[in-house]
Amino acid sequence: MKLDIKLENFEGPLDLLLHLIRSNEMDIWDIQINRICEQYLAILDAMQSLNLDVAGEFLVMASTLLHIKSKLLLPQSEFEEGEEEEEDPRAELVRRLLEYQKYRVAALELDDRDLLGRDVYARKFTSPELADVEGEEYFEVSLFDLVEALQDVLARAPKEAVHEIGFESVSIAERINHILDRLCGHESLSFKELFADRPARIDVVATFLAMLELVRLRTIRLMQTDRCGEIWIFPTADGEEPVVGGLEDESLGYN
Amino acid sequence: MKALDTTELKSLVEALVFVSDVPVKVDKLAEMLEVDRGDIRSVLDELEQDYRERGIHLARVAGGVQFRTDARFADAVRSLQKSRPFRFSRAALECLAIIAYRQPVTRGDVEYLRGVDSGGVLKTLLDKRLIRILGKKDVAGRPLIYGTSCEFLEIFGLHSLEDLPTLKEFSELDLDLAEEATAPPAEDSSGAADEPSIH
Amino acid sequence: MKALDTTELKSLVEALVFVSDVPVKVDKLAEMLEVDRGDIRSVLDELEQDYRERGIHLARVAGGVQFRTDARFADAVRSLQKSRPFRFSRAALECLAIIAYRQPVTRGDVEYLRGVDSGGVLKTLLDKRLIRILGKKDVAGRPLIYGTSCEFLEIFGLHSLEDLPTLKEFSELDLDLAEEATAPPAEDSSGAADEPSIH
Repeated sequence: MKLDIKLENFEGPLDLLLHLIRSNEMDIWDIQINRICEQYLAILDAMQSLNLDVAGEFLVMASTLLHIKSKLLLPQSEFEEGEEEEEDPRAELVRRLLEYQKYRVAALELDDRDLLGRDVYARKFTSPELADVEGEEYFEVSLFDLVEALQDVLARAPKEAVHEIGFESVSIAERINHILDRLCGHESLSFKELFADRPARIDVVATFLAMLELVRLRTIRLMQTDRCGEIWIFPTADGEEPVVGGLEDESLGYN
Repeated sequence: MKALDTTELKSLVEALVFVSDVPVKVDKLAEMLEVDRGDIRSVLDELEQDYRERGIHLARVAGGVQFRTDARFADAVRSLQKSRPFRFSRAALECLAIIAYRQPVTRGDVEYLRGVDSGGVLKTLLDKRLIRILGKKDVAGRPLIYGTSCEFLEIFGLHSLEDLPTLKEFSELDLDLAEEATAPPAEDSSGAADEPSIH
Repeated sequence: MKALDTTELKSLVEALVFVSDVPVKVDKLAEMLEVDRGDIRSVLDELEQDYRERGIHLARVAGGVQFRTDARFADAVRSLQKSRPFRFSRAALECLAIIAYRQPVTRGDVEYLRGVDSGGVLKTLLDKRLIRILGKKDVAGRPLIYGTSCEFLEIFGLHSLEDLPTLKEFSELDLDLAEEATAPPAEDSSGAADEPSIH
């Protein structure tokens, strides 16, 4: 028996056992446990003498083999008559070996297929046709888009302003009127245009709330060029004059 | 969508399948184009035929269709893409085979069948999205149960799990395997030692 | 490369142009395949002819050739794109994981854990209905609190949140991987263009 077997070439003890049984040309249903056990242990010894780690599974299998060997040494007559005949101590191992072999073959069959990325290739990228899909189309803005735009502006607003909230009186109605004034005579207005270069945070919040209110009143519509792009304010297209003036804070529920 | 004649429908389906980076399902095409599934199927059959002798083919994979290059051009495609071939380790293939045929399975099932610890391999297969967690088994300890993913079907070119070849039942040792086991493992024979691999 | 007959060369060129995400130049094909430029040009002419009446065409663009869908299908192609399955970016996955495991969480919690702004990702996740707003936290600022949605469970094939693998179960798998990593070569398939990946 050659001992030039490398344990790492085997996927585990079952794989090694299959190899030993095959190379000894044994019948799987009549494994000569003595011989197999001897060879198996010799391989493990050789590995250990080379200071190579032998995985626990190999040692567990060694003890299984020894156990089977000892059971086979017991004379059958020790069993009382009438007792159900004891199963061949090798039976479970044989079942496991055949079962393992089944998946081992299935694994090779899988590997024989034309694998995507190894044998055959598909277009796993976004086609140039789709690159400009979102182009100039407008999408209805969701609340989340709005909140994101708000956050953008807040990020640019001076931080000190944060502490002033609550002390400054801000009129939502005033901001509404401001928006409508600015919108007058324009087809659209961008969200950013509503602010000075460095707006106070409180102004941003108020303007934002005003805008939401106008959306609720269906006075304006908000559109966006793309998901993260600029938000545009349009007057509603129903022909009616936007309600200008006369809005009181109280009527809107803001105080 | 206005009614399309068959030629037009075939061209349209061809364009849609071509442009998609994932396999396109018949149902999706039927729904999108407001056309009977039967009509979609018949133009797909025609397309499959049209491309049979070409450099690319219409493959039925992962419940849909996808254009794929002919396997004999793999080396050229790789050199164009400057990519290196990947390979699956035997451990990965064994785990995949067990999971594919026996799903849903637990790690314990896999390890019993293979006779070795398989936690690391399962983790890698999860990372590579070849398998997925189906949930937990309703037994003591509630172990995770695994199954194969859509990517598994895509990569292995299977239309569905039913496409897997029937498991061979053995009552004897497979002698083809005997030859292979005495030689170094098959997957190392390709030469390139530094090939990326999936263990 | 061995000599190719014209049919074979045409199929090969077809496969290479098909699989490329950028226009392929005649010179590059000629050099790669060690074939005269004239031969490449003539198979390209043939291919152009073959595809003239199809849903995709061989277009001459940017000094090279590329397959393009027929312009009359632009709308359909766009609507296919819109119905593409949601793909996770790394960031999206991280956020989703934090939310799934720590819910109910605020955006602040997510950002504290990730160390980067996560608003955009949360928005995307909300848009895709993978997470939902559970309400507002009863602390200063009344931040929104997030949790995962039914769609989240559906997409991940989970019956309930209890089916989420615990972190402990995962670290067990990781542990095995760490042990393995000391012996066999590192698992990596970075070169494989088509490896299963999360975009």
